Amino acid sequence: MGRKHLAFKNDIDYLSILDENNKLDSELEPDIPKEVHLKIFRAMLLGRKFDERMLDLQRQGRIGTFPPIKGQEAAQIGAVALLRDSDWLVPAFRETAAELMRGRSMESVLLYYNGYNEGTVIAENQRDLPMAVPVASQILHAVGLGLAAKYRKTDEVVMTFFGDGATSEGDFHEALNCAAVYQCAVVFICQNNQWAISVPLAKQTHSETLAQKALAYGMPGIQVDGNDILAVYAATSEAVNRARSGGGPTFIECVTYRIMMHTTADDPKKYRSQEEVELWKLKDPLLRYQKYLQKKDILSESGYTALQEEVKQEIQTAIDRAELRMKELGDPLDMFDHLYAELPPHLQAQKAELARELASRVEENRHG
Amino acid sequence: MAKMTMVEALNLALRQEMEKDDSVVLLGQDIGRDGGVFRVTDHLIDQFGSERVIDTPLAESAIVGMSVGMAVYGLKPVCEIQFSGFSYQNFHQLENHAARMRWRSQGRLNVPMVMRAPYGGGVRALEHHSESREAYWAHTPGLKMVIPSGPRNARALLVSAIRDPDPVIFYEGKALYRAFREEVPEEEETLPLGKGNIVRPGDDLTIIAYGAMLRPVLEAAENLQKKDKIEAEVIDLLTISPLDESLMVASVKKTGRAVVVHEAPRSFGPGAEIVARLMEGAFYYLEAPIERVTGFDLIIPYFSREKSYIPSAERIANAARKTLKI
Amino acid sequence: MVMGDMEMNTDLLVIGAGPGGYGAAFRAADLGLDVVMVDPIPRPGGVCLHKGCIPSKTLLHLTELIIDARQAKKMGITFAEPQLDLAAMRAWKKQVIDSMADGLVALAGQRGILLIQGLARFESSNTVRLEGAEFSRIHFKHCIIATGSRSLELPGIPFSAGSRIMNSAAALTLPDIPKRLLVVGGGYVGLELGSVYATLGSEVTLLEREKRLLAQVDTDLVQPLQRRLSGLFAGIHLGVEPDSMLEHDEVVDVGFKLDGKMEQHCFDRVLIAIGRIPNSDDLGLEHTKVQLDNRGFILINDQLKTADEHLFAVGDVAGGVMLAHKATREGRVAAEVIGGRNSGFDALAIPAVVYTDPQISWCGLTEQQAIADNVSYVTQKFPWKYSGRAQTMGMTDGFTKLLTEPKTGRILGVGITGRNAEGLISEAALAIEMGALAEDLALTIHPHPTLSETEAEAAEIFQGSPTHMMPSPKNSV
Amino acid sequence: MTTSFRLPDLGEGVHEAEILALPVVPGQAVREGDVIMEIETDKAAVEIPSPYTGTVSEILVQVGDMVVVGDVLITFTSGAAEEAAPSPIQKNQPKAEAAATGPEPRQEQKQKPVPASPSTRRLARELGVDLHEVSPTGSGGIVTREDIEAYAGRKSIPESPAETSKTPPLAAPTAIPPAPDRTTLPDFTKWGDIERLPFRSIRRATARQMTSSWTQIPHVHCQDNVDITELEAFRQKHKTEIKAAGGRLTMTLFAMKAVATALKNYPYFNASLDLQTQEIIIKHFFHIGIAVDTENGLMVPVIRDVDRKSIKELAIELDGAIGRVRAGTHSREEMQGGTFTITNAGALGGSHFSAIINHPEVAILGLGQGRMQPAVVTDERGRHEIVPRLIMPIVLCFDHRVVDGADAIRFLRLVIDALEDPDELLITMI
Repeated sequence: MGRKHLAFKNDIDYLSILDENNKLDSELEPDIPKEVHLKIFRAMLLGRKFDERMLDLQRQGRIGTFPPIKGQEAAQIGAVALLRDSDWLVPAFRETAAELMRGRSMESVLLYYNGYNEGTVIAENQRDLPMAVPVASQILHAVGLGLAAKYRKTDEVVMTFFGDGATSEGDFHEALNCAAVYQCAVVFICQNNQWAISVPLAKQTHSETLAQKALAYGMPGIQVDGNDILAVYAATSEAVNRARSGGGPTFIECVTYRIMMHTTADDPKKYRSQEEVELWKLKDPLLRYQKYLQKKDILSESGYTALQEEVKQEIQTAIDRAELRMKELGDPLDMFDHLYAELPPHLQAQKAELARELASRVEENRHG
Repeated sequence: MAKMTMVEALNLALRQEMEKDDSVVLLGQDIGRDGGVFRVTDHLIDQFGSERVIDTPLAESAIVGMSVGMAVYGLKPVCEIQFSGFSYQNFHQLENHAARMRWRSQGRLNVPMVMRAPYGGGVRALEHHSESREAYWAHTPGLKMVIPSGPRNARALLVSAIRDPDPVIFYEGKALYRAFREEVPEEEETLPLGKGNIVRPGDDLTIIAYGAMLRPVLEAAENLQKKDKIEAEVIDLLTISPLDESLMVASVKKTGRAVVVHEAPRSFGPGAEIVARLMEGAFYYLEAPIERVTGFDLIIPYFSREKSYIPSAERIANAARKTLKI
Repeated sequence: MVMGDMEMNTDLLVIGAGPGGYGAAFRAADLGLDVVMVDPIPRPGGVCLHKGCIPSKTLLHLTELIIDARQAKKMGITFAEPQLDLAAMRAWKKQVIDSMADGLVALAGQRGILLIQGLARFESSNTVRLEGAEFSRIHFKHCIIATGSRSLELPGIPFSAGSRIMNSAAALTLPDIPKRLLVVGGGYVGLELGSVYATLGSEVTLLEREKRLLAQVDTDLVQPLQRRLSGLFAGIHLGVEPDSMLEHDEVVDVGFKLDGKMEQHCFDRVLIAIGRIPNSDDLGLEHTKVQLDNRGFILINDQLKTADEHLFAVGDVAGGVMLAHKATREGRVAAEVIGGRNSGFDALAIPAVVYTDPQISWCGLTEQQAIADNVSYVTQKFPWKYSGRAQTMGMTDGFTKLLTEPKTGRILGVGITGRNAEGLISEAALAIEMGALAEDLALTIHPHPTLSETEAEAAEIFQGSPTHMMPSPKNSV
Repeated sequence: MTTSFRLPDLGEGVHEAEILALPVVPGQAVREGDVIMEIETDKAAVEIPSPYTGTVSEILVQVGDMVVVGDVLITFTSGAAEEAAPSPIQKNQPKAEAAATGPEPRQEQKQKPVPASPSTRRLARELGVDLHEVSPTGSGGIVTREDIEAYAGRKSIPESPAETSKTPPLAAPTAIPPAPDRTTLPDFTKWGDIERLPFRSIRRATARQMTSSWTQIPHVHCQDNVDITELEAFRQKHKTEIKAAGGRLTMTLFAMKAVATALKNYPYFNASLDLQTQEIIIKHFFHIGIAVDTENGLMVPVIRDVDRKSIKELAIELDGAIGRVRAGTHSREEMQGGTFTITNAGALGGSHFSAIINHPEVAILGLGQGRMQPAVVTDERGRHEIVPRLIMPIVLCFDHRVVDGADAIRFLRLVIDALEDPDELLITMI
């Protein structure tokens, strides 16, 4: 009888190692080999540069609508950096940087945002799922993969991404609940970028943090400075190790910011102040990391310039290849491929129907 | 051969497929210890353990969403939604993912899963437990929609559905679960998806139906023969999507008359598509307008009135007579 | 089932899985019908297997061993007094029942018969509603009602589990060996179970309201048994029935009149065996066209069909002699009629056996029935004291009796009292069914020395010259 | 107890009848054999004698009703236990089921059991034999298996329901399902007065018979002409003496004799096709049916053993038969058993026509009216000239499943030759 405070086996921590003023908590500083640092930095840089370039292409009408990732590089790369090839990545739709690091080609990204099915193809060696647009629906696939991996008794880890808006979805709840119930190896990475299109976090949830939601599912949860690559890396490596060793799922809230618009079709000025954006620009993850690496002599001035040039080139080649590929692609009849393992009779008929129509169009063009 | 109810036959199919292929796993609510509320998975947990016969939290979206993940991983999940009336909570998982994964990944990934769900009325169940909404799934590109009509074909079709490389929605008529028994061979039997059956040959008209409607249809056919000397050809579709168009068209070309029967509401129901296909394929052979005998465009009423809602042998026979009057 | 009613359709529904029910179900399945059998007891066998014939015969076999062992004393072999281990005896009995019940389950399964545990009540001439089963309703083309019968209670004294006032089923569970047991009812159940308990050490008193035991059996057949029982039982009171019965924790007080004056007696247990009533009252038969007679038996014709064309009734619930083997035959006939065969129940001789020591068995015409229907007959009696085999066993107080047609000598009925009468009666039944003459029986060579000879010798009496006794002058030839 | 009298199976595929008269009334006492009703079947009008002695308790039909075999027509109160119609028919008749009341008491006490072994009793039951009727040959009056079989042999027993239900009576007209009539008739009264008459008995029988024949049999027709100038002369010469003898000497008679001869030469025309057993049944008797037009409609009396009778005998017999069918006093038997049919439209003035085979026969011969026509005749010296001759159209319609055209031509040739040359005819007659 009576009333007493209930203690839970998990608490919610906030983790920041390298703050916006580049103050470093060397106690917590993760021990990351030089080459890994460079790999991470390169991935972040590529993500940033590719994002910027795509915006130009979009403005030039060379690609369609796409969701920029600018500002979330650390929150993505810091997490996927810990995955092995045998692990699984289940992204939402604003994790381009992460996908590229996992091996998705920039062409595929360009093809996708140019309206080609070929843009969601997953490379043969890659164990990832294609990006998922319906918010939060993909989180359950991660749990399914985790459950399967558990049934097959492997040490594979599944990492899934979603935004702050997704935490309001039923699938988010069902996924975290099931993952905890089955204790499968899933790491939930929430990209809390403060905005779900026009809805700010305050209107998305009344919780002080998103991380605390983990408590309800009986799984460890942590909030990290999502623009602090070291914090994201440290928190994720803890989660990944736990998962890999059979310790079950973890929920990581990366506090970051969507510097750009929701998609290129969106105008944020309509719902948020420029001051807020400017404030966050000061917390830029890439710059912060760059300074850190330079201070640690991992990245030299000249090295940085070279790297920029290299990345720029890489992007250009990708764009050229993509545009070349697009010329080859685009036989409308391809839309009938891969719906079923075998095309059923009624679809064969419909495909033939379209083929006839296209043929006649060609005729018309020839005659007039 | 042993005589089995549809419940026992489905159980046999699941057991044998699980014995043959360790990538087959089951998940759903109450399917473990309880053996499913209709006992379709009875005792499977004893044989295969809780890692393969997985009791899930009460979360339809999770059941299907996790199945998608497991299927992508390379397993063959067979999930049970306790009643099809609750499968709308996992609609997006089927529509947005299960149905599209192969297409989105250009064949690199596929979802060889089966979603089993009891459907239909006639068992005096409470509300939300008697719907027939197969049209939703038949309307979704990328899914296959299968509805058996008896123990033997239920077993054979479920085996095929499990082995099919694409996602299959498998509706089981509640009214059929224990309605009658049939000889079901112990040795493996499969039926091709997308192929219907002529269960009763005839020359005067064609009655097209599936699932629980087969029983009233066959009863009607008997009466037509006895009372009116009318020989009705009865087609059991077995698969709603993809439709066995050639079978239906060939039959109607022969008989010149058709009645389409389903329990689902009429407007935009499977009958609408079936009739359209017949118009496209057999228009010049028709001697009378095609009749539809279906549920009304209503929510299926609570069970005190359901008998009047569900097509009866009499309604079916009258529709047949009507087509023959012309 | 959590939601809704599960319904099932079948050609033939059999209600009751006793000898009548499973007899019918098995035959029907063999004729290709789709059969479902419903019974509240999980495994087939009914009262006969689970709380009737089989358990009682198991116990009677044990007591027969005791009797023989005692008998052996005057033949020169003395056994020690038997040690009773009731638990072991119950286990033995259970094992016998289990092996038979499992056998029936297997036979049903191999025939594709669906066994459902539950209570069925008619909703109409084509449907029953089930209680306590996975199914809620069964639609059938035909139904065979084989619900059997239950022990009759004394007015105002209902049977209850654990009560000291027992019915035969309770007595067969062998709760203990009461010091003083009162058996109410001098029918075969009372006599058989009375003998069991008496032989196992109870002091048995028997009340029978009639002036004689085994009212339906010819008196001469009962005599030897009555002599034996008057030694075995503490008291046999004929024309007496209990006037009061009061159960206490330890004992039962029973009041009854002996030669006009009321007496109070105290017993440790009481067995009520005053007959059986048909289980036709709780079946929802009011929803069908079935007609009952004034005692609740279902009216049927010789094809076992009731007044309702869809419904048949067999066994105890359909009246006639309440015996398992009669029920089984009726079940098979009903199944054949439903299967489209032109079958009918026309048995001339339904053998009956009382498994006491000595045993009594009879079939076909009895003398009292012959007199009642004034059928002309002559009897031939062969006393077992002339039988070599009976002598060797020291079982000489018994006899074999034929009832024959005076002119032709056609065998109309046979009655036997003595050891192993159960085995001897079948030959008699065959003879009657075949329309055999006494001569046929006499001319059929019987092995010597066996008790079966007594039947042949009785037949020879009709011929006028039995081998092992002197012919009576009047009908010698 | 009450006993119901059902329309008995009159055989020959007769399955329904029209009530013509009901001479009895409820309450009336009848003795076995008394006429209790008059009915008309497809084949003939028949008087039905009472199978029981008792009192008429209820009459369930009226004059003019169409009743089906097994229908309950009259109920009697009597001691009779046995029912009139054999059980198989009751089974097929729902009405009969309805009429059946509660279960009768068990037989046991009814009568003293007849000594017979259980298997013998089972056989008796299945053959529908009442043991009490069987005279026993076994020792001490026991009924043996043989006794039952012998008895069953004498009285033809219906099969047990199990079997009958298996084999549908293919030969019976009912076996051919009339194609569902999908045409609803217009309302004729819009254009004038109409009258609706019952479509029954002989009219309906004819319709059914013709439909079945026409739909089942691939008909082929061979048309030809016969020069009957000589035959007609012969007929004129002899008709008076035949008339004196009480017959009429018609062309039909000559045709009958000619056909009988042809049938002997071509037995496949004297056959029936058994589809069930996939056999052709050749008949070794020559009973020829003659189509007769009566006011009730078409009737076909059968003249037996045409091959063995003289023209005179036939003339008398045929005339009698025609008289009876027109008066409706003929018996059912004389309408049955035909192997071939002749229809003569000549008397009515018809010339060329085709005929429908009288199923289950396989051929029919039609005669038209003989008319004087110009004909080319060639004399022995080979000179042709046109002379008036009496020419009769003739048509042979046959079942092409059983016989072929060539044989048909030969058959017809034989008939024609016989008719064209009376001497030839007379010779073949002998």
